[in-house]
Amino acid sequence: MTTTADIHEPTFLAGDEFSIPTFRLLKQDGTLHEGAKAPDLEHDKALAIYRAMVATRVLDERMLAAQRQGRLSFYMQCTGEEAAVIGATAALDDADMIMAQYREQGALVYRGFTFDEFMNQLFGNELDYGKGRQMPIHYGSRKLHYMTISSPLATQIPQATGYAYGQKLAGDGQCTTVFFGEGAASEGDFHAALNMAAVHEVPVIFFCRNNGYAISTPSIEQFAADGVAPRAFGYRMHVIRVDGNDILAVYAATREARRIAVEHNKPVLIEAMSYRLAAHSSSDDPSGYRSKKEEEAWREKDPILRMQRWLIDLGWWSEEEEKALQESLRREVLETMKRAEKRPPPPLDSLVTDVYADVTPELQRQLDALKTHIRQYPEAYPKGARSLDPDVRAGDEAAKGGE
Amino acid sequence: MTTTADIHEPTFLAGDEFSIPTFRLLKQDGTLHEGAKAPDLEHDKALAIYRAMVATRVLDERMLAAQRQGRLSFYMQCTGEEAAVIGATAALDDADMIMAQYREQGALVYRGFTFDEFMNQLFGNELDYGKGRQMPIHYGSRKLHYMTISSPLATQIPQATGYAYGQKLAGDGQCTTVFFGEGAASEGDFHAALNMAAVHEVPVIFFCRNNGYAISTPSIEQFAADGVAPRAFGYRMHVIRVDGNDILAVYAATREARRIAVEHNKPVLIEAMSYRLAAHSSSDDPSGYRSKKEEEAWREKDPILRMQRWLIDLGWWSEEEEKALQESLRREVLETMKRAEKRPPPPLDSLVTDVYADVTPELQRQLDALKTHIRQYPEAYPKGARSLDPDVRAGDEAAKGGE
Amino acid sequence: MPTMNMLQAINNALDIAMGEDDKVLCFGEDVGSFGGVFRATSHLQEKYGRARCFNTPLVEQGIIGFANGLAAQGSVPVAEIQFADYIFPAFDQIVNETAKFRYRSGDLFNVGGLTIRAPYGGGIAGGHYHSQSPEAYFAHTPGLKVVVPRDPYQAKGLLLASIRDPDPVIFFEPKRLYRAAVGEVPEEDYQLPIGEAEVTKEGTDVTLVGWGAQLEVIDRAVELAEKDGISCEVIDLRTLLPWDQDSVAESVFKTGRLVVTHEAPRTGGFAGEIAAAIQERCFLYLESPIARVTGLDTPFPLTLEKEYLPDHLKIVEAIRASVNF
Amino acid sequence: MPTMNMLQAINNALDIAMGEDDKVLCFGEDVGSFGGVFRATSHLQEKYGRARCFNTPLVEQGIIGFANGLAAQGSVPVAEIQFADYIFPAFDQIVNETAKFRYRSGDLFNVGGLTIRAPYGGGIAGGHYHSQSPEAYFAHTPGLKVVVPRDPYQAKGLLLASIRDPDPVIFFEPKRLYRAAVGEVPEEDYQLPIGEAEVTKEGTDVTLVGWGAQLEVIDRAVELAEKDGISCEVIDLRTLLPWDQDSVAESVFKTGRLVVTHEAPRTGGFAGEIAAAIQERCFLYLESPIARVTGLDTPFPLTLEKEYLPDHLKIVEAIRASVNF
Ligand SMILES: Cc1ncc(C[n+]2csc(CCOP(=O)(O)OP(=O)(O)O)c2C)c(N)n1
Ligand SMILES: Cc1ncc(C[n+]2csc(CCOP(=O)(O)OP(=O)(O)O)c2C)c(N)n1
Ligand SMILES: [Mg+2]
Ligand SMILES: [Mg+2]
Repeated sequence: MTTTADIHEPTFLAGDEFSIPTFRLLKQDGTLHEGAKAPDLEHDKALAIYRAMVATRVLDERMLAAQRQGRLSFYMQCTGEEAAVIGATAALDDADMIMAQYREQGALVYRGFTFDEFMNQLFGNELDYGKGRQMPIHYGSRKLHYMTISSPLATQIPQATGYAYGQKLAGDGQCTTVFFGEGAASEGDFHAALNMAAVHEVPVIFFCRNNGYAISTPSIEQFAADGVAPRAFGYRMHVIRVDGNDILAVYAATREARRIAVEHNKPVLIEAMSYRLAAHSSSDDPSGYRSKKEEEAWREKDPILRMQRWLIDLGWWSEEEEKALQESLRREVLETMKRAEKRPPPPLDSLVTDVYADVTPELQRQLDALKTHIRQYPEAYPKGARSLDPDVRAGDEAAKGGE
Repeated sequence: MTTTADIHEPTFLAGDEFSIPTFRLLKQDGTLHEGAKAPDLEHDKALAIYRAMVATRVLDERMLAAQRQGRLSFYMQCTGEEAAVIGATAALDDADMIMAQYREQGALVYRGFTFDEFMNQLFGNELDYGKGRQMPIHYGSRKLHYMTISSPLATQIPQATGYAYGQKLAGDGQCTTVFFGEGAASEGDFHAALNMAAVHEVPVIFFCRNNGYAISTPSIEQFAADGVAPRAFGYRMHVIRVDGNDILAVYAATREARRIAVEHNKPVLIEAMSYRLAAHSSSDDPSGYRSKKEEEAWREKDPILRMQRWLIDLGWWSEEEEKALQESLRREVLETMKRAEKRPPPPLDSLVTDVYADVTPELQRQLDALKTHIRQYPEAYPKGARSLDPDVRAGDEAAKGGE
Repeated sequence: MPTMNMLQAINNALDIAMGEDDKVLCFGEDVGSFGGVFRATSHLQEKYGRARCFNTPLVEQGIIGFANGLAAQGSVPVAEIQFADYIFPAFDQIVNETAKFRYRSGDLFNVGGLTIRAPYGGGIAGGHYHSQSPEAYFAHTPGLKVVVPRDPYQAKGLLLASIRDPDPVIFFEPKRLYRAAVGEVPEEDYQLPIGEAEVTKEGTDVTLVGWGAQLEVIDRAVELAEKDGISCEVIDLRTLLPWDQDSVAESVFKTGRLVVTHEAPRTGGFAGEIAAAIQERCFLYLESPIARVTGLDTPFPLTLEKEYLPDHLKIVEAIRASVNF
Repeated sequence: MPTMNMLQAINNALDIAMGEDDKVLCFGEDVGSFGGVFRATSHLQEKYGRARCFNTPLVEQGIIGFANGLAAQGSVPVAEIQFADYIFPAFDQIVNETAKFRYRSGDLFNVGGLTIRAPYGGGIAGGHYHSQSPEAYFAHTPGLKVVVPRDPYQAKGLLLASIRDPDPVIFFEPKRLYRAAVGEVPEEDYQLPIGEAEVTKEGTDVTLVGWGAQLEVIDRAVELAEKDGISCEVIDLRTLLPWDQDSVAESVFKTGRLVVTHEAPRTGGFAGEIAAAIQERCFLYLESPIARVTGLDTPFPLTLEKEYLPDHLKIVEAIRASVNF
């Protein structure tokens, strides 16, 4: 405890005494703020980031359209927050663990998750790593160090603290970055995670995407404070607030946060100020709770356009390249979607595997009874029945081999 | 959001930039700090506070001794924290709700809970308001606006936010004060409670007793920050840190906190710095985790002695009065204890009442079956059997009438 | 009589309760001006003001902690948990606090005014975090009441009764019926009894017991079974805690056979309790083992949801097996 | 063979596990230098350092969240919850996360290394917040394993098996046996099987099933029953999820009678599951209703604890009723 000063008047503080500034480098026109210095970001990396941002945007647009056409049951867009998510990811080591909330597909795109991999999850087909068990957008990749998404909010935050503690013990120089919304930060798990990370000196980056809303709830009804950042003081944790639409600032802040985390085994909180340009999800219609005018004002701050202007100014990018990229991405999305849609569902056995490392006797009994039942009514359970039909199975195997 | 300033360097803050001072008025020798002004505290009220502090101390000493003699199964002392608890209570309106953790019996003493009432709970006899269902020290009093204690930590904190919200709607000018330890403040419920109180502008005082330990865990392993107070900044809540062994400072701070809460419908956090002079509970032996030297250093800061000196200096108290008070309190404790010990346990029916407003059919069946069983083996269930015996019941009634 | 879907019936019940008693409050995530993600609280903020119908921060343990305190103070909170799958952060507040509040204080304090509403159950392609049926956890918790309506009429009458019940109630709303179930619902105030099952169809050969959306599934199964000449008695439990043992036992005395169904996993599900209690009370009357038609002992799946669910075909097979035992 | 009480056996198991595998960590409230409020983790910090055995802040949801993350990373956390009564703030992390981690990721990630230890059960004058038996909540949660030892020998062998089991295990320690149960425990490393019940006594007239501290109570009841000439078979379930149906069914095929006992409230307790499953499998063999001897459907009381508990007298009466049905 560093309590030294005494006072003899009952003076109350509320922390408004100082406000937390926002770190910004890039202006919307693509030039730097006065006095700002761009971080070291070489040509190839800058373009990899930019391409990932555009690819995420295109994927989101196409998949929302697919959802609207009834081809997909559900979708969630990263739209508006690509710089926050991808800028942060690019500042990490590729082997660092990422634990995301659900709106961070950009991180996967940046790390090389293919459109095929996305589509397999979105359509829950037999190639989905998650075996068709979770709703669309619950991606995961072991090889890309991206923890499978879980719908309950904030549960991943203390898990990140634990994961990073394990990394510290392993001494492999890796850290964990956990993404979450300003809404999720209200959960008790947030408090637990940050406090434990500070006490146990854990190399974890808490990356809060403050996009102004938790579904319909504006952040003004989420907390009375100036955002999430001041909470760091309660844990004695390093904190920075950053313009989440500013790719350079996000990248620079996260790189420095990672340095603090890994070199000093200290957790860091980053609050990225941004805006969810799209609906909360394909089930949501934001016109019920916010104005078009507000949305428009934020659309003017588009993070992709901002980076594009910077790249064009540098001579690293052109209108033609943009057009070509967009077209090829759109085509690729449509092609992979068609492939994935046609793939059969996971086999019936996947209903009971992975509950435990081995199927228990009771689960085996339940599966056997289910198979008997489905054999009796195959038309009623087309998905389950197909994997009981040896001809279909053989056909599937052949089809797989052919690709 | 009040984020206005921009920065162009990735500068991290951690809140150490400013530390939270401690509000103190009274020195250990009973004189005021230089520049300090005692709050208005008229003679009678000062003595009521002092008497409650001494009564709490005496009750605790005697009941711990009784526990050691095997007369009581369990006990917890307030020792060392009497000024924090009673100073705060005295600054409230008597009709304000108090939700305590478990170490705040001083608040009850101050409000007039009698030794008989304490003893009935401690011995879980038929007069215990809680009907002998909870462990010793789980007091409650509806007439004194003191919520019945619950063992799970921190659950009362969001409940206090809710209770106070109800008071605000009722518009009766009352508020709620919730006590909790610095350990309990690590629970998720703490975060929920403070955030909701700030957002919904609730007249609640969060009173944290930072006594340095949560059982064996020192506060340095509880949080990395400078105590609990800086967390208020994360919610934009008024906060003050106060010397918890300084009755005048606690009183003045809480009075002002109550004013802010009730006049402005704003929650306030108070962190009272103190020390748990006794063991955590009668089941605990602190020699396993802290030094006698540390304990001694805090014993020198005894809050009762400090107030006593102040009163004596004022001419409001004397050694003789002290002696007489101590003696009469000890006698009273012993007498009431003897009475309570002898009282019979609550009746068998109390096993199933109050689970619901009315006993359900299934509970009635279970009770009936139990009665049949106990009639078969009365010696095996002396407590249950006695209330099935009509003679005993009649005797009890007569005995009650005689008091 | 007007026609309402289940959401409208619930909204109507909340409106009546708030209109009649100033102490009734509705809150939860997105419950305020937006009216909840399913719109069960639509227009209540407009009508009764922000103080009585409002958004909370996103923290279920806080919502229920806050609601417990409010109820203890004498208010009548109706707290919404956005999906039953997200009730677990509040489990401590419910199981250790709500359920024990009155008992532990010897009735000095109680939270009887509290009602917790939560959409629950599967059939909407929601995967394991938008489909769970956690009723058995709460039905093992003395001090709580657990209520599940099967249609709009029941929803309104049971919700009004729950809000006014002197004990805390967890009110699970079968979300796949929210818009799918439509029926006549009186405009006026009415209550249906808590703790009483309802025999929705009389029969002689076998008793079927279920709650919520399973009643519809049972009805489809019964239609098939009756074509085979099997006479089915159907019981909607409506309240799971305290449950109406007498009604079920009486029916089984008559039919000698019992099939219980729920979506939750089999092991430890509430059908086990019913089977255990009924085999004890009706032992000499039972002509075949009590059958359970339930979800599998797995998390709730997505792609193979149809295969997982205890549908009418599985139920009719259980009926046949029971009758042909 | 050395003699140990249950705490010593548990401490010894943790010591062996940590000594053998660097990835094993022990943590929880007061678990560090103090060794836990019951001293189950005594000397582990001294021996293995603060990085592997440590105090956590006072936040159960954080402890299990942290443990889930650690286990996903490949460590082998043994997290202590100070009392099972305080496991509920972590319920969401356990039920929605621990239990579903492997399934939801298609086995990309798992938290199989996790073991959660918690003292549980009554008989220590602990009232309703130091006496609960919450096993049924977890036994209704696919993905978890739930293990309860009955004596020091079992505690050591089952805990070592739990720590090394590829699935997450909730390990409930009957705290009233911590010092009361003393027995021979081998010094060396050994494991007892998870998922297998043990017939601790053979008999022919009636089967008794229990777990944890109830085994001792059952033994006392059996002594009385055998004086009446009733031959009892006793089964310690040991693992509640997945539970060993075959062993219980086999016994009931032989005896035709079953009495199940636990301290938890009756309604929704795990005895219900056992009764439901066994009446289904052994229907034609049952000579009397399956009986449950359990706690009452109330919060755990204090002064009248003796009256509440399913003691040997209540069990022997149930045995007699079963045999004389
Ligand atoms: C524990 C829990 N409670 C509620 C929900 C339902 N829910 C899903 S997303 C969401 C809003 C999240 O807002 P925020 O954290 O700000 O993230 P954003 O959607 O803005 O990216 C809610 C309430 C949930 N998934 N989990
Ligand atoms: C939810 C919960 N977890 C754990 C416990 C066990 N426990 C009782 S008191 C205590 C320490 C509390 O410390 P603190 O809040 O600082 O209060 P103090 O005892 O110092 O007054 C613990 C861990 C509990 N009662 N409830
Ligand atoms: Mg948001
Ligand atoms: Mg403390």
